[in-house]
Amino acid sequence: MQIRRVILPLMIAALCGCGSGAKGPKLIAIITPSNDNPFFKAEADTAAARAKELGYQVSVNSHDDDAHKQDQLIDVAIANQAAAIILDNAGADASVAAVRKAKAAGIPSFLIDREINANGIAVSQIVSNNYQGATLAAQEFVRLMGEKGNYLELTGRESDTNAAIRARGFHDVLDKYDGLKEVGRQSANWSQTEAYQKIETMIQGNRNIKGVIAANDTMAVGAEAALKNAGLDKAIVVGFDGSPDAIASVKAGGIKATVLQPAAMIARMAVDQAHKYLTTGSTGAPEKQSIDCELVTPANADQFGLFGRK
Amino acid sequence: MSDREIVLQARAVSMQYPGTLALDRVDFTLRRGTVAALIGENGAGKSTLVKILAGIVQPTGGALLLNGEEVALRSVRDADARGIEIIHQELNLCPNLSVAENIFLGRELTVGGVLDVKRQEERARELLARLEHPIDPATPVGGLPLGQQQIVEIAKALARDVRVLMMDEPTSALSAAEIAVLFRIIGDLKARGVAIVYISHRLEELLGIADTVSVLRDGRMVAEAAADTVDTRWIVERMTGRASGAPEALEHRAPGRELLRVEGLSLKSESGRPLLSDVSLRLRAGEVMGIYGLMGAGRTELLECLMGLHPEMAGSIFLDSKNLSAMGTSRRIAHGLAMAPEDRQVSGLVRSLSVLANMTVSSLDRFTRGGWLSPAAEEAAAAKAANELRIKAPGLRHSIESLSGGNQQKVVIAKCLLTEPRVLLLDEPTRGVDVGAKREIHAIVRRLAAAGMGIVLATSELEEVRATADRVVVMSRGRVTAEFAASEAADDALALAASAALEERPGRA
Amino acid sequence: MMWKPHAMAALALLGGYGSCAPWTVRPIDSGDHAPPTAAAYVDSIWAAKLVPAVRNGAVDARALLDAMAASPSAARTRYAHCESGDCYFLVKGEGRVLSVDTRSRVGLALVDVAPFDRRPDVSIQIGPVLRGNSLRDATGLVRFTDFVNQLQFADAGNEINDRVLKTVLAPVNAAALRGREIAFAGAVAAREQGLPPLAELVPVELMTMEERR
Amino acid sequence: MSAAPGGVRVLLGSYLFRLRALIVLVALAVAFAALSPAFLTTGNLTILVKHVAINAILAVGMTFVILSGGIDLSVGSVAGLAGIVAGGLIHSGLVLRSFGVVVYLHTWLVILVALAAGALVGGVNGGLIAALRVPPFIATLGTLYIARGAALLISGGGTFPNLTGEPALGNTGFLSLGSGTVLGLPVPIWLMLAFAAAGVFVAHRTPFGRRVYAVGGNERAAELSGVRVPWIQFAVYVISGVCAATVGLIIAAQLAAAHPATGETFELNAIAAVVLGGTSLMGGRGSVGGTIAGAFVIGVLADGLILMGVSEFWQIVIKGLVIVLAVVLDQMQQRYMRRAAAASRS
Repeated sequence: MQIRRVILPLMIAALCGCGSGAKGPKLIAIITPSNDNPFFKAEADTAAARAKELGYQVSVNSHDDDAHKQDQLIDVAIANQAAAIILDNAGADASVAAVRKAKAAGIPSFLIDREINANGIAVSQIVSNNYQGATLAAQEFVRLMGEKGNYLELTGRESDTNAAIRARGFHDVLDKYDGLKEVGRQSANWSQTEAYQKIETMIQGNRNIKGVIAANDTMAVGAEAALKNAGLDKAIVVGFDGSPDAIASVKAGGIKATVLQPAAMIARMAVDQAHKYLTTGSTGAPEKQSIDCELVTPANADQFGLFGRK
Repeated sequence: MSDREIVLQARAVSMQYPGTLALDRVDFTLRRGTVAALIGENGAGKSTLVKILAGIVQPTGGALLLNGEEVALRSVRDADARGIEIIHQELNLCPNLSVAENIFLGRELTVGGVLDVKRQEERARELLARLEHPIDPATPVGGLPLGQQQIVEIAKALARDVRVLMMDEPTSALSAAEIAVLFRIIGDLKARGVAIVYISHRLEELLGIADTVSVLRDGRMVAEAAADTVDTRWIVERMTGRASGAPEALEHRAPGRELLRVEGLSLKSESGRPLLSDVSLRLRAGEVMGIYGLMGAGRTELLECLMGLHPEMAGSIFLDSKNLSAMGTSRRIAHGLAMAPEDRQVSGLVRSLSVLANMTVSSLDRFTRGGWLSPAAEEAAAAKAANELRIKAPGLRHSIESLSGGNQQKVVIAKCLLTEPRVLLLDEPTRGVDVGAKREIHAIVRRLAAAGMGIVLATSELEEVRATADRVVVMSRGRVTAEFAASEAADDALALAASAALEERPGRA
Repeated sequence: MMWKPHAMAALALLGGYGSCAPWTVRPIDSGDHAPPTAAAYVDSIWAAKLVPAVRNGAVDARALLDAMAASPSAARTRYAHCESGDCYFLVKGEGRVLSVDTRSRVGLALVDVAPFDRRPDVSIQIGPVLRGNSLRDATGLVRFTDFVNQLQFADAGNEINDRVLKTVLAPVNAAALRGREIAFAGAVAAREQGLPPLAELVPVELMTMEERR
Repeated sequence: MSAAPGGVRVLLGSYLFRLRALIVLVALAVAFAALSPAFLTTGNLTILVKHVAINAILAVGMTFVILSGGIDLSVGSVAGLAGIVAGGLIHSGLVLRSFGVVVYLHTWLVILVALAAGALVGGVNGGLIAALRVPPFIATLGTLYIARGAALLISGGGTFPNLTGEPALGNTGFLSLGSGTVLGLPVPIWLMLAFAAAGVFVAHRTPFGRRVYAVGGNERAAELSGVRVPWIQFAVYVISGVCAATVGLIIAAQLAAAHPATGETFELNAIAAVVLGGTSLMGGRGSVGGTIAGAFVIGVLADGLILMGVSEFWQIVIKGLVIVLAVVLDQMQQRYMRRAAAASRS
């Protein structure tokens, strides 16, 4: 009985309400994985600021790496008649359908940071080259380790594409050095606390650890703290992302290196390309664009700010 | 008596609930060192009045005077601070805490902010000794028998500096011996100037202890008198508003064929204590078998075994010579057994459901047509049952909680009857039920037996046995100690059999 | 696993039932939609396109070094190939190997290009580990946008580096290069990171002058 | 039997309380319609209902569990697992290595197997709770992890992409479960309507439904009344498992890909919808209709706030406030009903 009472008014409303969306400035919908992670926050903030600068209305939402929630956010963007979608997506395969849906609704998508496993659906895919970044981090790690010794690896959440890519990048480099021995490998789900605990546990079985390579800075910071508490001050920790606290740690001699993903630049590029596409009908760039990461070491750490060169 | 100083007084107190006037300008006076009995049928307003006096609810009209001064009791703590205590009908104890912890709950004895466990236990031991129940203060309350829990509840009230004590049916869970102790305590408290409000359905008991009697009916105070000037008949007439008739004489019929046979039933508690030992019974069609026994005699356990709630029991149960012993409860019901349990709230009713749903929950299959419930069939059957049992309800679709205790009990019986049982098991069917409803329930029992049903009625009230049973089986400590035809059962013989083997017991019940 | 004829026949029979059975049975790995491997891809471009592109597009090392000495940014503008922000030079030349550094598994040959001043001008990666994707990215032949994702793109780069190790560096006795004169061609990242100015070149061609003759 | 005048007021009062989710819903809808012109468009409303469908179907199953006095924390994981099972069967088939073959099931069989997986996890929940007396919170917390782990194991942490299927394998058509339409309405909405209707009828018009209420209201009384309590408990978790699996299938079909992390925190949304709909967490009291209204409140709130461009952090706070408010109302209702009942008894 109650269902009927719920559905009916909605139906009626649906029939009457054939009005169209807002008439004011065009809307750019920005969708990123989370708002409480500094990387994605910087990405969203930069994109939003740039879009406003160009005279757009902006909506910012996060999908929490949940492809289903992302799907719903894209639905809402469609309903809102957004002019363009800037998306850091929730999975290379799981996001294809959602981006295709936006395209079918006539809304161009500009992917940032992560790519999808399909070409020709999004207008731009400005991809942070995680693989290249991982090889860069691994090469620096190899150098710092002197090409030999025991090390531990912390990987990201198993279900995350980037976790797999970074692990691949690390190992494509590390496995070429016979002197380097991986004595432990665990997922710490991108989390600082989990990284701290996993490292604490892993070094129980093996105190002879010379270094830890972590698939993101949050875990690197956790690992660094665990090693320090265990008296392994000299251990080498290398991270990934170039987050502000990791850079601070690099400067202070904690983490030895990280690779910075130029999130800010990518976000800005995407908005600029969206604007160009909306005004001229073309971005003037190939769909897939790979943006390389940069190595941050104590020597150059001063040159970097919030996910980009100062 | 009336010259003693007034401690607590209610003046024209009214209580308006949404839609109902529960109390209508009631005056009530309580004097120092006296016991005032508060009497009335369920729903007459006794509980509401007591709750107002104890600060649990606030009246919507009138005033309360404590020692001549007008007071507003906003909460139980408020009342507690003024020496007003209440012992509820339903026990208010934490089963996970020890006896001593329960007694001092909310006003713990401390040394520098830390619990003084030792002193609490000493004080608790003193109090329990005074109550003639030397229970170890360190035992968890949950492990105690109901009667002893009641004693703990009383000790809890005494641990406070009590000036006014309200007791709502304090004896319903107690054995005769325990009641005697309680009455001595009440005498002791009186002598120390404590004023007591006493609510009970057991009228003889009341007259033995009360100084004054106040009768409520339909939210109004209809009579007040000194206890020594009245008798039970006077009280019943005031309560019900009609002249009481003599109890119906039982008509005795020739019993029919054997319906239920129980052989060698034994049951042990989880700790290995025997709860039932080798119980054998036979019940014939059209017969009411009273099972009489004190608290802990094993009456409830026996009925639960019959319903299949204790699969671990030993022995056999036959209904119409079909062996039920291995069946679960639902199959036993399907074979013609039904039970109205002792505690309506805990085991008899689903409080969140309507009157109707409570009545039909045992017999839903009867009202199912092609997989769907038929509301019409359900309602017709329930209405018929309600009519037959004269259940007073605002509506079948209303919450079961809107019914009085007696009517709730009738709903439980109706639920059993809708399964069309051949044998009906009733455990204390009139506990906490007012006199009028009690009589009606007794009449229903007789009527059902007359229609050929076999009935087992377990009770701790002699009067109930007298009013209903064709045959009396007396139990004590899990054994059948005697069996009488109702006409042959003398009160003293029953009482003796019920307390048989009591003395063998280590400690107390 | 070998498929015996009768097993195939049984499968075919099952397939026949397929029309009424609610399932379809296929032998494992019958997937003909497997993506082309990186090896096959590199096979298709290595000799035919990539090596010629490097050779033909390469600037003479001496000319580039001089241009860089004059103005690094002008040299970049003139000679570099840039792909989404990263720039590479395609370089060829001749020189003398000053030293061979194999302390790291990324072995380097330090080369002095004529006129000889005994200072290294170019460092060439000689393995056994190669670093970076200079060769993949420098020509503009291998474009990210042609790949489904960065892993496949990376695979192409790794395969190209493997090809360098196998076809270019394996025939060369790297340890014995010291003091020899060599000819080289390859790709190097256009970054200003210390000496030598052209660091960590990945070669498509590396041979001693004797071999050349 | 005629109702006393007090009774009428009691009934009216309790109806107002019971319909509170609906009242809140209407208020929200009016507010959003006034604040955002895009809200009352056909497109937006269709999308909104489609979003609600996911949570509503989960919540229907959850309602039965909660009515029976339990809780099911595993639904989100079950949704993820069912999606992965279906995705794996369509994308990679059932690999029988020892026979050297891959078996591709037809679409309807894939759906059945995925639903069976949901029923299986529900059955494990029910078995633990009914037979082994594990508290529901603990039992389903355990299966929450187990089902999620199983999904990750099956998929190796990856995604099964491109679930279009191949005509030659007979496994096409799966996607229409998520993105197809019938008579202009998306399939998920039809599924929600079907589950809601079935839920309402089962809860109110079958002996089973009545017994669920009885078990949740007073397990002991239900047992003494001949209700097979363990079977009822078992059944409600199986129902919840099947509902969750259905949701997993819909999501996989919508995304055309199955991801093992699908459904994280879904259980909380479902519980919130049930509670908002006026079902007591103590069991025995509530309705499926109320739950649907509750799911709509959450959905309207979520989409409406996004549409209005409210900051995400505020969205979270507001959602929390609404849930707390719902429970406060629930407590008020209980107190009101008790008082009203006491009154009509006096």
